Amino acid sequence: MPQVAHPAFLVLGAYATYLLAGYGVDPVLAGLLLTPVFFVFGLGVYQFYYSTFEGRGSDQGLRGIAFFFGVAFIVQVGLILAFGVDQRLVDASYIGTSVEIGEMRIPKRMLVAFGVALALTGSLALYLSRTFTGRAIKAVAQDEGALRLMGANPVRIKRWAFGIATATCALAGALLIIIGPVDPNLDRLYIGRTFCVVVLAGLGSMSGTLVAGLILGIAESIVLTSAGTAWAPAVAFGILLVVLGVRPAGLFGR
Amino acid sequence: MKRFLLGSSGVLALAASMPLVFQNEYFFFAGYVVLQLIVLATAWNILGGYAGYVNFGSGAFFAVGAYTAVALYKAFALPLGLQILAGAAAAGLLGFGVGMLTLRLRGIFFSIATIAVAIVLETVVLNWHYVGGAKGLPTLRPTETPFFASHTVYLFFVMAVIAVIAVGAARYVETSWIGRGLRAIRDNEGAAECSGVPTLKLKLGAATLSGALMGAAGAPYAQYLSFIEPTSAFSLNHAVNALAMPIIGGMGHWIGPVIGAVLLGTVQQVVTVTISSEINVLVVGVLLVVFVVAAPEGILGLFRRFFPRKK
Amino acid sequence: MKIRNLFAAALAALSFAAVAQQPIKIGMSMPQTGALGGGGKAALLALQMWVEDVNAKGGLLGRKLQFIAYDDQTNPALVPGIYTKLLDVDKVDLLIAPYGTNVTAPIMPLVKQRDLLLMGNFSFDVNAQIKHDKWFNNAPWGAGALAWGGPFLDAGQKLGAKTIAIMAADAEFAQNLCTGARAIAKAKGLQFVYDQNYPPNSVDFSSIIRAVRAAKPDLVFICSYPAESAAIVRAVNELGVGPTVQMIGGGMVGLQFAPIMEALGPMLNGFVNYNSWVPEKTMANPAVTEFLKRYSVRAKAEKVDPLGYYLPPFNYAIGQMLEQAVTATKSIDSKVLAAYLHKTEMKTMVGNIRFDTVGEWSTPRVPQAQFRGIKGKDIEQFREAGKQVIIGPAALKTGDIIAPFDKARN
Amino acid sequence: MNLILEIRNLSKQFGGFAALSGVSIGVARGERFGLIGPNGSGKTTLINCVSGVLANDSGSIRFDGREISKLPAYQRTRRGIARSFQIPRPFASMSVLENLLVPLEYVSNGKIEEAHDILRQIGLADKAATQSNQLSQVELRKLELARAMAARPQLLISDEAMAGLSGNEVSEVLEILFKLNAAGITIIMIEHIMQAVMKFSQRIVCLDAGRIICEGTPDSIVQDPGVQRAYLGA
Repeated sequence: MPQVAHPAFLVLGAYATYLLAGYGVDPVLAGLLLTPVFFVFGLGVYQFYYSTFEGRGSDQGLRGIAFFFGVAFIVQVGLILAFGVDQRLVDASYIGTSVEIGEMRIPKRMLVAFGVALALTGSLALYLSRTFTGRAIKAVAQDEGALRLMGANPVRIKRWAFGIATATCALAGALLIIIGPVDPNLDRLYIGRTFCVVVLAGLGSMSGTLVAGLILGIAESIVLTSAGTAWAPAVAFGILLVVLGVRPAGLFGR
Repeated sequence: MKRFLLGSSGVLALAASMPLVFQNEYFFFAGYVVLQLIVLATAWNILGGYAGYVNFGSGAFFAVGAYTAVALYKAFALPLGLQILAGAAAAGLLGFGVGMLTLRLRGIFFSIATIAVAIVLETVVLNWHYVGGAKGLPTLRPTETPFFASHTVYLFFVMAVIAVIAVGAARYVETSWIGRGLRAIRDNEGAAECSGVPTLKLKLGAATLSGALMGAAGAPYAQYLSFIEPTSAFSLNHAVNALAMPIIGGMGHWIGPVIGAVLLGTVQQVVTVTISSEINVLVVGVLLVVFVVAAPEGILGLFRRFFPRKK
Repeated sequence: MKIRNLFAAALAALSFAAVAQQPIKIGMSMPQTGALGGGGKAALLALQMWVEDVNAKGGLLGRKLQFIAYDDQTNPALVPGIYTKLLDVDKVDLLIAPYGTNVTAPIMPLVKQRDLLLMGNFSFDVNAQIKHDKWFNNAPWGAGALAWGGPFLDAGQKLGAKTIAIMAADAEFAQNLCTGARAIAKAKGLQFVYDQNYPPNSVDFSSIIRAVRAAKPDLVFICSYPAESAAIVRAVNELGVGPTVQMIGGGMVGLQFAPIMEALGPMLNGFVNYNSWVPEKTMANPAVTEFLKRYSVRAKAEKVDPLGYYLPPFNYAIGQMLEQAVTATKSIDSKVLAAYLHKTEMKTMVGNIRFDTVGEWSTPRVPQAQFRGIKGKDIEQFREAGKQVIIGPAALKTGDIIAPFDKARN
Repeated sequence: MNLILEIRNLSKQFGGFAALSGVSIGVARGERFGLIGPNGSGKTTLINCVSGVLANDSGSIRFDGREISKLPAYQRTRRGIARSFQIPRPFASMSVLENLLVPLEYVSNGKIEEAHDILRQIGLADKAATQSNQLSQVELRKLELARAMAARPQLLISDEAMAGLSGNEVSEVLEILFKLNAAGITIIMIEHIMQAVMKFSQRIVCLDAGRIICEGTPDSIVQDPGVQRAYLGA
């Protein structure tokens, strides 16, 4: 499915967290509280997408992409209209302080974000491999027909998957705003990072995603600290282009 | 063909006579943008509408045209005509490269790759200090423009010429043997290849032409704004406009992108003046989604539905 | 026949009256959102106050002032369009530049081409190359970076600094300032141990601060825009820059804005940064004090920068200069006004100003001040003297620098 | 024997999976040739290699006496190899007639009358103006064949053109293929419907796991124990 609006939902999640944090809610808690809302929102978006494109079977390639592109764009401009182009940030006890280990100082916000992200990825991986629905989600990507034979409705599975993916955006958005300030134009960078990680990992591989994320993160910070700070934005997209060109199946794909 | 030639020379004559009617510079300032959008939308449609490869990186082609022109102007003080040709050539080359991507990438992966190309190039320009890098570069317009009331009017006319060329090229592609081949590629690339369509050649050709036209649209940009800066040259808005206008106008026919661009471009200009520039971008996004959902064949499709042609 | 004559005369009289009553239109774009939006809104309020003040006195040359300001979102690409529209659609008589260097640079070619007067607004060196003779900047730093970076580096030299790290935003203002600072540092024989541009709108500075720390510099000179300045101060607090650093700061835009000062609070302690006006005894004067009192009442109501030290007095000064020039020449013609501005000393509440050939202050005045003793996040504490101690230039100095940086933090 | 298609030692791997290993086949001019084998045995891979949709890893493919294994698919089509697809791939935005105009324009430079002729032969004449995504399953199969015909092939590869059709429809399509063969076109038929392929083919090759397990006349193939094992999984 051509979901290019995902990074926009991520930024939306960050802003929603910002709103809740304004009432004194802890950002991580806010992210968790938002997941059901985003889940339902995701279900709705998919339902709409399904009934207008997939269901009708009308030329979904081009128009499907255009649809999600448009949605991403509306989210972005909507955020600009609602919040302005200024950067927003949240406050919490673990933001702005750090843990000292000898010469090294590690900001606590990074530790929190790292921990939550790890837990989220882990539970998603468990969910996908251990539950029936989880396995069905993995199967639907490969063979819709077979799934139908197993007695599962591919549309419902996809809708569910879309809901979960969108719900993840809420929590990920919360992490995003914990790590640093966000502005509405951020999603463009994250389109690159998201797809870079996914493509690097090979579609559908959870463990690959983790490794690919690490690779990208390390590559970006090497570029930031070494010679060409100004080249950092190109790292994700550069890797993406190279991988797409050389090994479209991803480093860990078959 | 005759009718088209007649029509396009009419359009050019009209553009040339505009200064007699309109005294206000701002009209040309705004009109230029609409013409530029026609070129972008038409160019996008050649690859996106006909061949079905959705390019999200229109901004990159536009900016490559613009920056090629600026660099050559700064280095050799090339006249605008040559700048446009060079900009078109450079962006055409980029188009060829992007066309090579279609060898391996289809659908969403191709689209994402075009975004990647745009961002990588933007970073290159950000670090290219000769043309101002991230801070941008002010460019002085020539103080005198023979035959034209002002430089803005001159640029308006130049863009009108580019627009006519772009639409002419798109029309040729569409109505000639190339058009049917591209449509076959869009519908089913494998079947097209097995029906004797040299898909790679056609895709490369379409991508190159599309890129070159976008580059031509971008080449006068620095002179138009008397300033160039990467963020706006590579702006996502170019990509959204280039994609939204053909979809809203109708992708199947060369007039579709023109309708879309004129309509949306005018609305945008009016909204920018009267309300705000944010709303005007929002208008494009919303219309894009509405049309994709409710009228997949665009305005042309609606028109045909209500006034079916008699056979 | 007679009737027609009468009619024509009436029409002429009418139109004459119309001209006489037509307001003088003053147009500008101002960043009200985006990187410079915070400062822009404060500056805009000061200009609006000036327009109201003048209109309350009956206007200029018997005509009321009409003020037209658009938001340019700190986006340079929007600015040429806005000024073209101001000139061709709104038909304004006088132009003021938007606050900021990157949004001013794009309109310099336009005003030069149309040969119009443009009152500059806290931009830096934008006229250095174009050399438009109708440009007059209200900013106190003069041409080049000598007055700006000088006091910082002088103080550093006195502390015995040998090495310097430079980090700069990849944007017009920061690059110009940095180039100047580099030249001064080189002349002083400082060794560059880190020198990097970072991409505009960066949000995470941890990697960069780590790299700076690893380079063990004596001085850290930073040229940054507001959001980045705040992020850098935060990153420095989290990660530390190491014990070698004597002074850090220099050219950080944003640390003069009340909302950012409020948000950072004690994290600011020890930073040395440029300013335009701080409430120290060497700078205070009754006119500014009176203006700031009026301003802060309005600012609170409109939820903009409540202190208003940095931009508002100087924006009001733009108005005062226009007022003086228009009243003296009885004209709103660009040529006449520019000639007057060049040859006359302008009397404003931020001091008397003479302009040099490129339209900058011929006698610059940039205080470098060190944040000290800031406790908690109460904005009112910044109104006291002694919170931003001026360490240079000598004429304005109100205290000696505390170094190294780690010591100044406590 | 005059061979129109000569495949030697053809191999194709997908990652570590050998889809074809050392397949050699010769097809005579004018022959009706059957290709059978269980699912995943490599039939479709084989014809994808022949038609140029896939590139083979090693081995040679000679068509009409010339090596074609390095040529792109469209050039093979221009030399006279046409195929239909297992799952019909119409040019959905075009009418049935326009579908035929693509190969007519790009391969044979034929006139529009030729397209009408083909449609008449194949029994789609009344659907010429219909948009091709409005067609029924059997009409889509016919369109696949018609479009292949418009390339004026010497060799026609029919990839499961009858899957999912009713008995009557199967005979209808078979009849068309017989007619084409009578007009001098060599035909390779890939089919799961045994009656059809047995009735149609003069000679049959059976693939299993990327290798030829037997070759012969329809009668001998049915008797072959290897074929029986492959199909019955015993």
